[in-house]
Amino acid sequence: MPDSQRIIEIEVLRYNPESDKEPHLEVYKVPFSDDMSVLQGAQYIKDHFDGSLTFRWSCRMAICGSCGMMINGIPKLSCETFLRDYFPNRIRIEAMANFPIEKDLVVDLSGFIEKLESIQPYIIPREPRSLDQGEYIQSPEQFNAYIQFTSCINCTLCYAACPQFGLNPDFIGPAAIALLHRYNMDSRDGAAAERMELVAAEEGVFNCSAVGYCSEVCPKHVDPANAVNINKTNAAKDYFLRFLSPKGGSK
Amino acid sequence: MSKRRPYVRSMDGWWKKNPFYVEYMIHESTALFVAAYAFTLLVGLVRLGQGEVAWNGWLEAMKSPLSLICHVVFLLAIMYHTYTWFKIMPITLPPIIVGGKKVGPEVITGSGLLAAVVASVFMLGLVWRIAQ
Amino acid sequence: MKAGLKRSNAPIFWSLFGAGGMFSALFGPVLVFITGIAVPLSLMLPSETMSYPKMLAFAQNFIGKGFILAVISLFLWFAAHRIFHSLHEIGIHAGLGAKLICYGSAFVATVVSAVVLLGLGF
Amino acid sequence: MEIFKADVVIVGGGGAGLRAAIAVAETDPSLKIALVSKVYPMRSHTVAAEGGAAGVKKPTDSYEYHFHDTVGGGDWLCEQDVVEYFVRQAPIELTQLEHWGCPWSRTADGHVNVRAFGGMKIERTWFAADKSGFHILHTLFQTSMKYPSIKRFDEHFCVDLLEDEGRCQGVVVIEMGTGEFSMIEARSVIIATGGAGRVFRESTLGGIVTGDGMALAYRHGVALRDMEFVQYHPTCMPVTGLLFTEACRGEGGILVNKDGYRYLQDYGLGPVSDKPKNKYMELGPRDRLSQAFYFEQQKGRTIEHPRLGSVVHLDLRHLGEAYLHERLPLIYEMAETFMGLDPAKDPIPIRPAVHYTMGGIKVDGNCAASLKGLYAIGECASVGIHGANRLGSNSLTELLVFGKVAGVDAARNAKSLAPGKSASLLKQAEATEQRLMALKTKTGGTEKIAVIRKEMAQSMEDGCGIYRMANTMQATCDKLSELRERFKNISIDDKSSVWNTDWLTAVELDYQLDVAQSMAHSAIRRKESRGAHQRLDGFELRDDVNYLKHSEAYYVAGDEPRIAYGDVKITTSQPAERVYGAAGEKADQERKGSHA
Ligand SMILES: Cc1cc2nc3c(=O)[nH]c(=O)nc-3n(C[C@H](O)[C@H](O)[C@H](O)COP(=O)(O)OP(=O)(O)OC[C@H]3O[C@@H](n4cnc5c(N)ncnc54)[C@H](O)[C@@H]3O)c2cc1C
Ligand code: SF4
Ligand code: F3S
Ligand code: FES
Repeated sequence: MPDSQRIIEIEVLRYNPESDKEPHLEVYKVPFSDDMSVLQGAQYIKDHFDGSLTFRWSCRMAICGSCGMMINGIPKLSCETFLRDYFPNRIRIEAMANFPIEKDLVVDLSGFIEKLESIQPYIIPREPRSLDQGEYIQSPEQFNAYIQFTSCINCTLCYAACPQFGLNPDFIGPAAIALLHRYNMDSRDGAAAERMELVAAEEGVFNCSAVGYCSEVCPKHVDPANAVNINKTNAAKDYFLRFLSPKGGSK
Repeated sequence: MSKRRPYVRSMDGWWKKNPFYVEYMIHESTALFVAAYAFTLLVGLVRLGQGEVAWNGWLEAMKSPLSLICHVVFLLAIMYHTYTWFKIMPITLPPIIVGGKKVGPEVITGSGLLAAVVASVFMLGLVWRIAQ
Repeated sequence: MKAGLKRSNAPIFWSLFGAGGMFSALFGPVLVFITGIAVPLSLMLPSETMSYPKMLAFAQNFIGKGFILAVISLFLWFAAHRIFHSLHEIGIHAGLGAKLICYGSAFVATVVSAVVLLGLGF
Repeated sequence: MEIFKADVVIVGGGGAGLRAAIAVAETDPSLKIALVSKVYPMRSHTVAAEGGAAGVKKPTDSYEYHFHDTVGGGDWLCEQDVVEYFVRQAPIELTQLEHWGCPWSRTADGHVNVRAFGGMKIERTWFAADKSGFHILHTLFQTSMKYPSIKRFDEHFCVDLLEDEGRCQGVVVIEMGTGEFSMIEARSVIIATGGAGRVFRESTLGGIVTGDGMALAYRHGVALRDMEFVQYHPTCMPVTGLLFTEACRGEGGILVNKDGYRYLQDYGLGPVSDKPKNKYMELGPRDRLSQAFYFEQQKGRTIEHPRLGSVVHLDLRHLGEAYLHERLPLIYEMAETFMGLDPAKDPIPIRPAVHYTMGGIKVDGNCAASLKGLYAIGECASVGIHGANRLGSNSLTELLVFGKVAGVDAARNAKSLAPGKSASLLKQAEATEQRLMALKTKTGGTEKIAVIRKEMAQSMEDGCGIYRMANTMQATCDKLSELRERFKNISIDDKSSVWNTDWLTAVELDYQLDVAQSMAHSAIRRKESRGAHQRLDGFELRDDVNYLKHSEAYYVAGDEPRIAYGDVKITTSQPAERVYGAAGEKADQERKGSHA
């Protein structure tokens, strides 16, 4: 049977804030070919069945981080998840868990963005350097200390995976802490102590109970769980140091 | 006036929704058994403080079938705790670099489990020697 | 950075949790085996392994005291922390009450153990 | 309608927009900056760039080399004074990015490393593994958070420019989350909305690359320059258009047709050698490789695939699995996940796809457009460095260099002017709101967005593809006029306010049709072959006498665009023949000989 005649059932969690009291499921029958992603499935529905179906997407190549959704209950990037892997079963897509649903598959990310802003995600130079002095020198060891934590695409799948974030939306959460850790570990940066205030705060790392699912679903192998948990140790050290040295760790 | 009405989904029963969470809850619940065992020891300690008769009573109670069954359950649960404790260990440690390469998670978990085995054998040996 | 951040006191509990978790992971199984299975059944170990004189001597020794206290107390601090969190996770927000019961019992157990161990003399 | 008052408003949160925002903030912290983007800035398509950014780095390299590579690569349609400035600023800007934390790949001694790139004589492409654009964008986005004067309007869709007293004074935006309109007043407006490649069918571009900003400026009377020059990247995934980076060929990948023959040797790129050699065969420039594909297809020597269409093979098998995993990990993964094949065992079916729009909003060397107070930067702009064909890795650097230029000048401009008359601006904004609300609420439309979009894309590919002919271009022009008519009868399913992407897609389509028209009409007027514009109907050669000129498309309401021509600024490099492979080497030697 030629590919194009295969039809998969896609069940979508729909929610229109202007007409629905709560989300409900709708099923669409979508013809698909082997190279069709779940995202393309959603696009097919939008183009052919219902133009009001709403979701975010752009790059289609797993790098812009916009197309995350729950696919059969698991947080995934829909552009790199393929319909062929679910056929002949029905596939269910829903908005990312743990976030408020704005409409259909679109969730409210404003909280996440505020968290990103709160961690001071930029180099606060240890030693200022002028442009004529050229680049900072970083040895391979210094480079390797932070590079893994730079690959986060802000897809927030880790937040959809983290029950502690679901239970406490104030938790800074895996990706933002991974980014914070990225800057702390960068030899060019000297502001780890400033960022400690946030790490050690009630919104900080101690919300994490090491569920570890965040790292499991991360499409870019950032291992945010590692960043969070390393910082528990750092925060504990800082906490006890306060009693030992007159100046203490941070405030 | 904005027509936004973000819908917040309930977290009720979240731990049932994904095998990963179910496993998490199971390994978290091993703490109950650790606590139960620690209380058993606490009772023993109190009995020890009350003198020889009381202590022998406790030793006797430890021989009851109920106690034995409980301890088999404790053993299994706490062994699972040991396994999962070291399984999670890699995410809690800063990267360990050996010979310019990052040590893999399996190696860390493996070393932890190995340490537990060594500790157990050491402890058994020690007690065995003391008992002789 | 956000204003009005409150420093979390979690490090105290978390450190006790971590120590207890590690301790119970390393020694938990073998201790259960010795005290709950091997000795009662005289399996591998003679039943007088835990006879009154032996245990008394152990509990009167500095190292022995320390070990007993560590096992009971750290195991319980570890368990208390996890159980408290699990209660929160399954949606039982008993709040202060749950906190008191969990950490309170670990605290009481620690005190009781310490008192008994002190009472046993050196 | 809500009104925000800013000093500078920037539309677009990609590499160009963010760099400009930082430049304004650093020039004068008291200026209020509004940064508008229809996606969160880190989703902008800059994120997808793989290869790297060009800037002289090695002691053996020089600004002159970079200049000549760029001007020659652009088939002499570059503004040479602008290119001169560009090559000098490039290393400074790339170093600045390093200071901001960009994790450029490094050499063992800790310095920034550079790699070779197509059409570049010497290694000068700064790269961050194979995710250069990603790292540049995230570094800029995160650094921008340092400046309190930058107020972001994330997920706000810009729908119009406001013009009063002959100068641009703000924009109208829709907050996507609520569907509500607001007006942002500013004395300088910078457009940084990226390319327009999505008017074609197969492209390497994200869904957001719809040419909005080009259409906005165009409708306000600003010329779109050199729009006929659209770059095809030769090695893309069929149907999706996803890119297999040039590095595949750099590492030794070869292109073969259905007979397993390395066909590039038939197109002036030979002779075949075992090892990859710069400017030979697979390492020839993008336009030439894409053109060779076209001829293979004409000759029936491509592989006909039932679903993928005509393809050739990118063969990496001889490199071996271990090497591929080491050097091209992303490509390996992409072939596996997206195509279900193993590049160590199977050749990869590929074909050219649209990749870059060389042309754009016409601006001068300060990035200022003809409408006072309006600036344009990045892929949506034509500042004049790419000419008729962009060299890979020049555009990421362009974002930085000209992002800064525009930011500094926009700040100066804002300070020099008094605020405009809000009332008159508001009236315009309200008119725009009414027009767009009418589009949404109107009933009885029968034309589907997806259908018009598909027909537009197909027709652009047919008429303005790799090779062009008068009759097919004419057909495309006619088709676009027809679609413009049909667009009036569009139907929008979604009538709601919150997150109405159905409606916004229609607005984008409206922009796309404008941009497509500017491309097709500029193309049909250019009766020569130059860079990415290649004709097969008697105009196969470059014609410097008549067409060493920039095309300029002007918007004519309700009609086809008017095309005019502007001069090309030539300083030191006189037009010469563009040759590669053995012929290129010979020409190089001759040039050296004549200089010696
Ligand atoms: C796959 C790929 C690989 C590439 N590799 C390289 C490379 O290796 N080297 C190189 O030099 N170049 C490369 N390029 C080209 C280069 O990446 C782009 O030219 C460049 O990133 C464009 O940046 P920009 O800031 O102009 O636009 P973009 O990054 O596309 O940003 C456009 C911004 O405008 C906003 N916007 C658009 N319309 C509206 C609207 N109506 N309202 C509000 N906001 C709007 C968007 O939200 C977005 O923030 C590559 C391109 C692609 C596609
Ligand atoms: S850490 Fe991973 S899962 Fe989380 S946002 Fe970043 S890329 Fe996504
Ligand atoms: S899932 Fe959540 S609880 Fe911690 S390890 Fe990851 S942040
Ligand atoms: S569409 Fe960009 S990550 Fe999926």
